[in-house]
Amino acid sequence: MDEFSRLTLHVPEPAVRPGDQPDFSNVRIPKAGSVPRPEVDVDPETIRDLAFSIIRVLNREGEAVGPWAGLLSDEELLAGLRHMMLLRAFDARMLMAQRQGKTSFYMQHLGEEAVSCAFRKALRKGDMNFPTYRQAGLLIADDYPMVEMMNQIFSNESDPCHGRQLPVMYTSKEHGFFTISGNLATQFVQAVGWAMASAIKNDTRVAAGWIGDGSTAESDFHSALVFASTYKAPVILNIVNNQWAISTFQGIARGGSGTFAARGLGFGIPALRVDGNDYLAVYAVARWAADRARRNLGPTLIEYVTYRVGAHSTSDDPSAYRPKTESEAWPLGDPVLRLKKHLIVRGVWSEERHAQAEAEIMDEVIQAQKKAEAHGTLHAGGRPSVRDIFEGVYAEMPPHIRRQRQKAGY
Amino acid sequence: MDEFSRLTLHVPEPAVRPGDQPDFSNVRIPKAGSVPRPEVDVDPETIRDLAFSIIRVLNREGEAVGPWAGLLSDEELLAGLRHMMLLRAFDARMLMAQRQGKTSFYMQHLGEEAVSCAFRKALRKGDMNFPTYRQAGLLIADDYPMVEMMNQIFSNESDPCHGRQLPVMYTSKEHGFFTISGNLATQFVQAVGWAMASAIKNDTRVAAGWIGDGSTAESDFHSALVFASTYKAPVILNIVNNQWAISTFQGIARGGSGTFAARGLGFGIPALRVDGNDYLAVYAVARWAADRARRNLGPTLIEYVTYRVGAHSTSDDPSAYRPKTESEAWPLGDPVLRLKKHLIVRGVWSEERHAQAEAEIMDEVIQAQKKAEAHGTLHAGGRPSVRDIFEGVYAEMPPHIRRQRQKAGY
Amino acid sequence: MIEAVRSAMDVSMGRDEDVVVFGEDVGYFGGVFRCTQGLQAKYGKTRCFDAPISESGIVGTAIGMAAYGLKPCVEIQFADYMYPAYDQLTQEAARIRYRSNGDFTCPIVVRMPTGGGIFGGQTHSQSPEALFTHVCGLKVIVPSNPYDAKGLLISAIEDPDPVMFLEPKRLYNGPFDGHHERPVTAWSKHELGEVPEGHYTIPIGKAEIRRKGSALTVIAYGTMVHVALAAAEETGIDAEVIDLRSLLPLDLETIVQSVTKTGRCVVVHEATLTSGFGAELVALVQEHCFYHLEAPVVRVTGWDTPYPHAQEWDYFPGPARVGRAFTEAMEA
Amino acid sequence: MIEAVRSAMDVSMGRDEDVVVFGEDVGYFGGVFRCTQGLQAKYGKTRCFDAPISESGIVGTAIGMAAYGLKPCVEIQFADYMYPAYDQLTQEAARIRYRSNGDFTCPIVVRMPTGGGIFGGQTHSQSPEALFTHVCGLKVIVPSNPYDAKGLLISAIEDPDPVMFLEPKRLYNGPFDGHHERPVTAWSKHELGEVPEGHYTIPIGKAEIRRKGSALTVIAYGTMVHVALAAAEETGIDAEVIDLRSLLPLDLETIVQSVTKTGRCVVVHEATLTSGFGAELVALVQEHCFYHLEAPVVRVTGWDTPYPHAQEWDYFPGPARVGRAFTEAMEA
Ligand SMILES: Cc1ncc(C[n+]2csc(CCOP(=O)(O)OP(=O)(O)O)c2C)c(N)n1
Ligand SMILES: Cc1ncc(C[n+]2csc(CCOP(=O)(O)OP(=O)(O)O)c2C)c(N)n1
Ligand SMILES: [Mg+2]
Ligand SMILES: [Mg+2]
Repeated sequence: MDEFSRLTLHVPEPAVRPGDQPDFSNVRIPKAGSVPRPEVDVDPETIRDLAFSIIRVLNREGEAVGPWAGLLSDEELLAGLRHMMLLRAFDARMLMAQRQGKTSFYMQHLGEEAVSCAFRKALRKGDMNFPTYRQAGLLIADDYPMVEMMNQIFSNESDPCHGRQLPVMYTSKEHGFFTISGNLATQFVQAVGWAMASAIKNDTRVAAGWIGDGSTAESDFHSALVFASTYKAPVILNIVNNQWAISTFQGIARGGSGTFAARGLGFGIPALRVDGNDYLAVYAVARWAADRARRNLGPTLIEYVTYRVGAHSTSDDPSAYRPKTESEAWPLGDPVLRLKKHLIVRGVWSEERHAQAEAEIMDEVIQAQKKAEAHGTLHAGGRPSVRDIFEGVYAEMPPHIRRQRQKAGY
Repeated sequence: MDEFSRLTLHVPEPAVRPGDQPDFSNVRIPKAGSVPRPEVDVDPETIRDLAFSIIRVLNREGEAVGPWAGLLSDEELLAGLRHMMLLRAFDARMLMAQRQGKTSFYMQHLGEEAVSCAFRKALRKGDMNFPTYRQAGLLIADDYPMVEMMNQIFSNESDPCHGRQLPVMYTSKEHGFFTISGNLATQFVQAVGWAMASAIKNDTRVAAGWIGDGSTAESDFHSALVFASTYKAPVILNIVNNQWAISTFQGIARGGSGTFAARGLGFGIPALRVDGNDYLAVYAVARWAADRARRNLGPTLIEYVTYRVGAHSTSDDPSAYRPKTESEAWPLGDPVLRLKKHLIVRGVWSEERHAQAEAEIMDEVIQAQKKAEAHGTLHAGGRPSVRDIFEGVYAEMPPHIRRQRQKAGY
Repeated sequence: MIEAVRSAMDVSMGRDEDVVVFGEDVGYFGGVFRCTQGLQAKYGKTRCFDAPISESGIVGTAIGMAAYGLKPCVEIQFADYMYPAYDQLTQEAARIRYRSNGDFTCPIVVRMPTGGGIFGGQTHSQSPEALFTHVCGLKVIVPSNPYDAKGLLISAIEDPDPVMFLEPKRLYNGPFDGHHERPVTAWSKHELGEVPEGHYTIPIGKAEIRRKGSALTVIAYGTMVHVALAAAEETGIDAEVIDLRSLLPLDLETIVQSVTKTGRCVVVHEATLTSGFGAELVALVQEHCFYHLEAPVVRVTGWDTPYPHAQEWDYFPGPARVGRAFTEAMEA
Repeated sequence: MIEAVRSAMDVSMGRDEDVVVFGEDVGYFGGVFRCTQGLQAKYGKTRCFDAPISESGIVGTAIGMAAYGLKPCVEIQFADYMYPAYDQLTQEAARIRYRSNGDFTCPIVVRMPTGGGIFGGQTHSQSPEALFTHVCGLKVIVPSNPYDAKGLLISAIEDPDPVMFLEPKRLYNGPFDGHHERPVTAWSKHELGEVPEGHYTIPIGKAEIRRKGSALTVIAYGTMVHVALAAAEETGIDAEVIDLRSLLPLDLETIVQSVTKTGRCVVVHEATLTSGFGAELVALVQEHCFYHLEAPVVRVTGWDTPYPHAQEWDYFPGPARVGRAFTEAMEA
């Protein structure tokens, strides 16, 4: 009698699993240079397509092409390459340090270096990022001292956070880097609040929020879009889509929508997708969004299409849930190699200089590490004091915490 | 030196405030019958326009026109009219009862009767609604006894909730009406869970979630869309846009997006806007969505464009924040009058029969009220027992609650 | 008390351009309890405005504003609706100073009407203070009268750390002692109902003794202060009534001094019993006054059930129940 | 203990088709702690699946499923991440039976790894149990060993009401007594490490005495049970150690019997002190055993600060600190 058949639950699955052949043939990659560059005061409704495409500048030949190209000088690009190489070397050393027991935990950026390194250059001094744990490039590209980062990672006596925070949870107001939270997504809406404050005070500074593909499912992602849309806050809302959230492929968070950028469409917020492994494209799109924000035109949502080449963290082993060679099949390539090629094509770089730079950079990181280790590592050498447990819960220590500190013998 | 001028915060404001002339000339109202009716298995990406239009069936002349017309028989329409009139009479009496101190609080539906009354008819027995406090039409149109509703409102000895719930917070599993929460939006994602369960069990029943325009800003709205989109849950997600959230006009929740329906676009969920004061249009769109759900095609988002004619609740006085005559200027008219006119045009109804029906219905409501009042009202007559405070916190009363009950003397 | 709260914000906004006020319905309309009435007209809509119905968004953006350097004072329409913001409050606001070692701070105030007595049922009557007192990094205030409300709210706004400011809504219109059957009295007749116009502060962390007594110490806050005073009159028991005002940090000294003197103690609150703030008070009293206690400390609280609508007055710990607890403590 | 938890879900899913399991990374991968490993392969991906990173969505959909008639058992990846779901847990799950007078119910289980000791810092170490025990309508369980974990989890899944199931993550791989400097011992060497294969239950609301003693009563749960046992051995104080297992409802009888006998009591937990569950325990002990108490009840807990990363072992209430509390209680 019932004309309807039985319901079934749809549970999205990645195309491949360990043992399968990696396959990204379903990922549509537009040609570099093919996506138009609208004016920053464009009506968002007229550029909905940008949420379903990918803005790219560097083509296969290593040339910068199309309307989003041409914003950065050779010096700036060489500096960008250096930042990405520094971040990669830094990651390599810190991963090793973690394995050696010098700290408890580490999270690397392998394959995603262009996103935060290029983005930082689109901002100005005084602007504020609300990052997640995978944007250390924001600090590196702003010349924040590596030694300080390592002090934090080692939770040593010179750790700016006095041992209180998990490794990589940096903070630097001076460098426009909000204190990282271990709780996902919370910072996305805080970025909107910071931007609203800047607008309330008739300032010229803008904010940037950061979130991972998986974390867009969290509630605070929605709050951020609601408030940004309503008050036209001068904020850049960045989604780093590195295809994975620990073991969970991006289809679980994305659901039936074509892309994460599409989430912006329901809010009248311009939404752009960009090749996250293309330093020039990241910079160009970030710059476009920063200009919009600074011209009081409101928020922009950007999805960076990239790939998490490494494990989620040192506590994770991705071979349990994805093919080991998946990263090699990733069609957008490696951000360092692509920029390197571009600079060689431009005639301002060479294999030799690259190899030499690599060695110098590694040396620089090692020197920094030596300095940091002189202040101690997690289980050896200088360490923050036990007193530090009790300090800083409030501006002034209330009596009950003082009693506890005394009970602890400090 | 700075090429950018100073930022300013944008705070949306309604077009008019008390003292101003009501003005809805900015509300685009498409002609009845002008919006096409896609197949239920349409690709959501191809019907994005439906999120920015308004599906309407009844034209100014009271005729049912266009592709969404023709689904209901005269008998069904007459029943629909009766349900709306019943709800309106019920509201009037209960408002009066509240003023007379027979209960503490009431929330009416004036102007929004078509939404819940017509929607209920698009569902089947066994389907489940997760309503807010402004969908009592779901019960009325399903012939839930008015006396029971009043018992709940009066918190009397026969109150199905035993006095525990605020007035109008009904519950009826049998009538597919989930227990109403005072906390906004929480039920929206629960509806998705219920629908997922139905799909997990290979059932044929579907769910409907309900939310107000203002409440779409809440986090649970996002969770609902994420889960519905990912698992293609057989659920209808209803947004009742009655233009106001207490004193806050819909522009604060909607922000820069053109419509609330547009929120669905970022999730790949078909999103439709419908004339919420047009019984036939509401039914047609609800039916389309219910068919989609039952054919395992997944969720649909519907925005009902309507107007809250009355105060938010008996605790509210809208003259403090909007022109008193705004409701009269509302361009979509009155749902009862529009359906009445249609039935007269069809020759199955008349002014006389309407007046007579009105009197009969009021009498019916008064009779029900007498019955309910015989069981007591909030401050007089039969009341739930003090014992009821302690029952039902858990299936079995744990020792500490028993001790407290004894302490209370029961 | 509404005027007192409004005046505190008015004074603070007038003195400090960094103070901003927002929340649901607080802009043009001035809040469902009218606590922000007139502030938008006076300070402009970028300093007092309506927010979308998103408590997490309200607190989340306030945190961002505080990181920028503003001092947001936001309203949650009812304490019962703070839960969507609980993550931002407890995991973010409360921890930003600590985790960044002071690089960033979070000077926000979150105002919320709390408590029952207005037939608001289970979603307009809650007293969630214990859910805040368990969270290090937050401060928690519950005023019991207009004078304190204003002075404490100004202190809260000026405080460098996040403050939860719970306003007992049953006290908005008068000093309610639990006798719901009697006509409402207005604040104008109460000595603490008078509120100076300008700027003044009351220190956070200091309790006040509302009634000196020698037989018994009563620890209360908010509405329950008035109920306790009524119970003292009605039982004729010479109770010393402490109005905590600030729950976190707590004025332990005043409590210990009093209980050391009286040897008996009753703790009163409207929130549910189990793991309520009363439990902490009892624990502290027995830790610090054990050898002076002549009887078990008695708790009188809301029952461990949601706040029922119809049976409101059987739920609310009114003067009769509080009085019985006094007797119990005296006779033990 | 991981295998025990997994086995409980396996047995329950095998016996009852209405039991479904989901959460972040719990499907194909089997959870970051591998507690659900193999369940998807065995029961199919509509009964065990990955969820989007949305704790409110996970709990919210679970509530809807429960209203339908299923028995969802969901995982929150760390207890520290339950806050976005706190509204759904406390205002919905806990109240659905009550507010609908049983028309709808909410038989869900929410599993979450809790506690510190793994250098997880302030966002992978929290013990939020008191935030649940203050909420009427919830049940709260903290097992201390694999045998109990399995029996209690099966009971929780079969329970008609919402149960918060906190799994001390430091116990996943062995009975940790706080001696972090010593090599890890495995459960295989512990008598309660052995877990029968099939179905069995342990009643919710019943404590267990882990060590009989006459000098002092120790009330503990989770990891702290093992720390308390170590402290008893090391101090040589003849402590009676109660493992609560269920915090809400609480086995008050066992507590009162023990304290009545010993006259001294120490309460131990890893959560922060102020308004922790220990406060409730102290309050109850002094209410029910006042005339038997020979000394103040002592609390040993985490400090009132976030859980620091580097100073983890100065924060964790280890056997030395717990032992000192024993001495304090004995010498008072
Ligand atoms: C509120 C909350 N829930 C869960 C977690 C556990 N967790 C940490 S990282 C992570 C995955 C995040 O994935 P994504 O957002 O894609 O960022 P990515 O790691 O890929 O950069 C999860 C689930 C958390 N930290 N916070
Ligand atoms: C979580 C939560 N926040 C705030 C409120 C207070 N409140 C009750 S109704 C309402 C307005 C809702 O507006 P809308 O969603 O448009 O529904 P409508 O009343 O117009 O039907 C508000 C703010 C609440 N009940 N729950
Ligand atoms: Mg990711
Ligand atoms: Mg509305």
